[in-house]
Amino acid sequence: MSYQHAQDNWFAAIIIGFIALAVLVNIWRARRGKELYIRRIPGLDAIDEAIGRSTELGRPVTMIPGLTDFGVVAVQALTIFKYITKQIARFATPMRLLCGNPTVFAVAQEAIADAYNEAGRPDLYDPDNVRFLSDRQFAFASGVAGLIQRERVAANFMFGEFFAESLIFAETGNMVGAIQIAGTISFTQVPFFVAACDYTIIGDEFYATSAYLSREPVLLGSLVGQDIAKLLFALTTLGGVIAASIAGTDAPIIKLLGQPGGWEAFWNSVLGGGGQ
Amino acid sequence: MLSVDRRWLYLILFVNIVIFLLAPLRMPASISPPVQKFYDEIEKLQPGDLVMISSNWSASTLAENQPQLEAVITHLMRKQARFTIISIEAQSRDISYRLAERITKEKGYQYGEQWAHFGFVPNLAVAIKGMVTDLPNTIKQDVRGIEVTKLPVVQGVKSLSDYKMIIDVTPSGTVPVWISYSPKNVKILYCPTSVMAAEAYTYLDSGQIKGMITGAKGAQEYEQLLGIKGLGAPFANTISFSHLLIIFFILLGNFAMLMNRLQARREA
Amino acid sequence: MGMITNLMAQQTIWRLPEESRALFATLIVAGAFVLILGLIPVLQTLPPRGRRAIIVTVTFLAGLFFAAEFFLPVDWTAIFPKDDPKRNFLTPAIQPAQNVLQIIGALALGLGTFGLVRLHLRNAVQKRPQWGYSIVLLVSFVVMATLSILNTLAEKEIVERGPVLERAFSILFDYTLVQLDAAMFSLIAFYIFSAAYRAFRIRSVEASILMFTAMLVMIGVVPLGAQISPALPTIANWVLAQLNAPAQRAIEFGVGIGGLAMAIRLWLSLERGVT
Amino acid sequence: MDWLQAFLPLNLERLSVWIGVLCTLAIYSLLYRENPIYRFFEHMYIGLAAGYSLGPLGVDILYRYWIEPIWIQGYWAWAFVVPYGMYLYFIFSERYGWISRIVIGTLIGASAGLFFQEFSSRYLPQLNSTLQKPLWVSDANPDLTYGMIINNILFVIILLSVLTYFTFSYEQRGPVKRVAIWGRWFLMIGLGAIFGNTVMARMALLIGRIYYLLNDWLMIRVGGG
Repeated sequence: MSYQHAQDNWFAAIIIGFIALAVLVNIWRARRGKELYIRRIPGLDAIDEAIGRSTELGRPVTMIPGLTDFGVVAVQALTIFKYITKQIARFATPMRLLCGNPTVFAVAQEAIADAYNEAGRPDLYDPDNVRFLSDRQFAFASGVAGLIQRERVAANFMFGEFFAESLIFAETGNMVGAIQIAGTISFTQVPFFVAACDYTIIGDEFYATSAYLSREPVLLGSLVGQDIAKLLFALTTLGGVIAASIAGTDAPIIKLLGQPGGWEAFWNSVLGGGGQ
Repeated sequence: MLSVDRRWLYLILFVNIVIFLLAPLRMPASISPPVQKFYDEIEKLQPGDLVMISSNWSASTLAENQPQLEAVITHLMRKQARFTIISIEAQSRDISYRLAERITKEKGYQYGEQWAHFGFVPNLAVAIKGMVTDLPNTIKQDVRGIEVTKLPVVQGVKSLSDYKMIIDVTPSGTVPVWISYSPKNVKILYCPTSVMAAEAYTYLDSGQIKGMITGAKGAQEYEQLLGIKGLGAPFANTISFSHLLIIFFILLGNFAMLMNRLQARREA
Repeated sequence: MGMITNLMAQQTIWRLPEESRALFATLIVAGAFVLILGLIPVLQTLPPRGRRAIIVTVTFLAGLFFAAEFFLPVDWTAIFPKDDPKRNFLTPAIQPAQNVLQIIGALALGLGTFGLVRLHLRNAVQKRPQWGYSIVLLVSFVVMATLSILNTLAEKEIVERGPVLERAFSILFDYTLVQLDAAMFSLIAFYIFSAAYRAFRIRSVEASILMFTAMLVMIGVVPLGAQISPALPTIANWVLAQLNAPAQRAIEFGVGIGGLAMAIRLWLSLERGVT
Repeated sequence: MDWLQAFLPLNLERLSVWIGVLCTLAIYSLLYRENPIYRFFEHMYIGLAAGYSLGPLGVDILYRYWIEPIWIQGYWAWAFVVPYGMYLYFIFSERYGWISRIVIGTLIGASAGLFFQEFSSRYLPQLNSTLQKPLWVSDANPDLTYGMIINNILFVIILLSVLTYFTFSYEQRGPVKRVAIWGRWFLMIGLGAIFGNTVMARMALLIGRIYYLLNDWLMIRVGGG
């Protein structure tokens, strides 16, 4: 049950094309100056409060982009951290960005240097504050836990993809009384963040975060497109279950909607086996 | 009670586990259908039938996989079946080899004659494909450095399809690999950890897996079927009681919170 | 794949001659270094806009390759009957492209390790507070790196695996590193207890729902639950399969769509993110 | 004192147990508080892990994908990959730093391009399996029971309400808001279930460790047997 190519079921290309269109059209509209709305995400309003407390106490802020390989998720995490770092730079609050993947580390160096530049404080950038600890899951966890306790961090931001180590970070942060905001796409780790952090950003709120923080038209427009895509998924689900109730779960139309190989099955049934 | 130092909680949990590990307490378990199926499949084996055990766990998941492996080997020896073990990395090789050596010695099972350990293969999919076409050349030598062709236990065995059964004892996603690449005539039995079990029910339904022992709980049931005293029962009991402890403390915390609230209301 | 490698093997232009191949290879690699690194002064003359254009183009092309390979039709047998209907003309290049990414990953590991070692070297040299621990880190790094690299080379039969190497590697890896992994992993059991104790309170509707489901499942999945009532495991499994699964799937959908939108923005350099 | 003789680390096997126990106890000491012993082991741990990675993830990859193809098989075109990747190393330079972004751009572009396949493989089969949930009994699906129907209806309701909660670009009001709140409650059920289910696996880990301490180190038989 996996796709090697779009041809395994052209439905994949159609739905991706549709989502891409929805996203791009709305980005275009937003760029042309259409006012766009974004609903409140409470956890994100707390970021400033957390930074403020760190500044007051003079204790560092930690940022952890998870243990993921470099990819879309890691880039989004770093985009969020870049925004936070820009805020931090204004108050000269100390920060530590702790990486568990060397490629993420390399990109993080660039992003953080950029953030200080854009905030007009390149003097505050210290490459040693962006650290690669280990790509070994629990060696990384032990390093983070040790650092959080030793430096008694006042704010801890965790954004990205997390695995079992999530609770080690969150509980250690809780122990030293840090304000903790976590955002993850890993559903299985959300309950632990909910239990141990002050605020948790769940699921694709993670992808909405940068739009929420920066209010950049491109990102807000993209969000509208994403909502349209979700509507499409919801309608497909509704239409699909009704079709499955009438025609049976093995009906070709059901196979067409997402199953690899479903395209041919569908056209064969429609064209009586004459289709390609 | 509300602001109890968490270190007390840690100590209580630790002591709780030590006590229930040492206590000679054996609660009866109800046998679940996948475990019964597992047992029945092994019961069908004839003396001398050949079984491949894939053992891929190491220190972390000891509490779930060790009782499984012990119970399975005990049962195989009781049926006088021959078996070979294979791993995908060095630690699980060492741990399974040591364990099998200990259990077989107790029952007088001969290494090389009735069982052997093939060491570890770095790439499971490639290794299975190789074993299907030419087993001796894929494995080459066993864990003791003896050439496979000189091992009486697999004398004349050319391919994995000469085996009767594959038993996968694992904390990771190796079973789909065995299902995809092993010969269709060889039955697959599965011993996953509790987290991995949920994903395996589809294979069980479709018959791609003939039976399943889930975590320490499943091992406890299996030990009961075999009528032996293994580690499954104490481990499963200890898990039960640590869950009970956590629930007790959650209730306690809520009780304390309600008491505080009542008091605050009275004072107001 | 076999056909492609055969084809590549025939095209001698892509392969160095067998005779004194090592010498040619060394020369070519040296040349490549000179060429690629020599490009830097040229690149440096570019104005900021030109630099940005290069980055945007490279990003787009890298994305285009993988996207095109996925979207282009694979079945060309109508036009070229001898073609393999499971791949298009870009498919054979996927594995090499993945290897390139792997190589860059390995180089990034070098960069990360360099950063780590540099930080602790500075700590040690400047005798910053706690510099003793930095020495511990550096010593264990150097010893383990040596053993690990030797071990890797021994696997490739480039160096001999002596008993000393085997013993030392096994002590540091199997007896120490793996044990540390297991210890750190099991720490979560303590943390899960304290987190549950602290967080599971009847404070709000949401917190109460969270608490009750967690307790129900906790008791339902252990043997004790079945002893209390045979219905408990059934209910726990029903909650996991029927109530948890759709919520999880809805989140997955959102995450997938969010990721897709992000991928499109990154590919087309539409957002000023990290680059 | 046979027991003591067997207990002490007098041979390699016992020594290995003692090292393992020492590591375990040092890590557990973090539960009390951060302390010099933990700190020592933490730094050793990171050093060992960093050193270890260089073998399989550094040398092995470079050898397999770069050295072997060029020097042994003679595919000279690979020669350019490492110098190009080395652009990454300019990251710490203020003047040439931007050069590293070319490589980063390659990586970002590649991960974006790869996402199309990931999206299709990971999410579309899930979408499809959601559709195979008929909402009423009919001749088309003869094997269906009423229990399954109820489960299916629940499944669709939960899925749609949680999906509603995760929309951002408009103000959630009236019935939509109510559905979204329900969605959040369903979400909490899912999260609670995952929490409860994970506890077992984590307890098993700890039990494994304590068994190691009792059985392998102190040589006490577990289970009273």
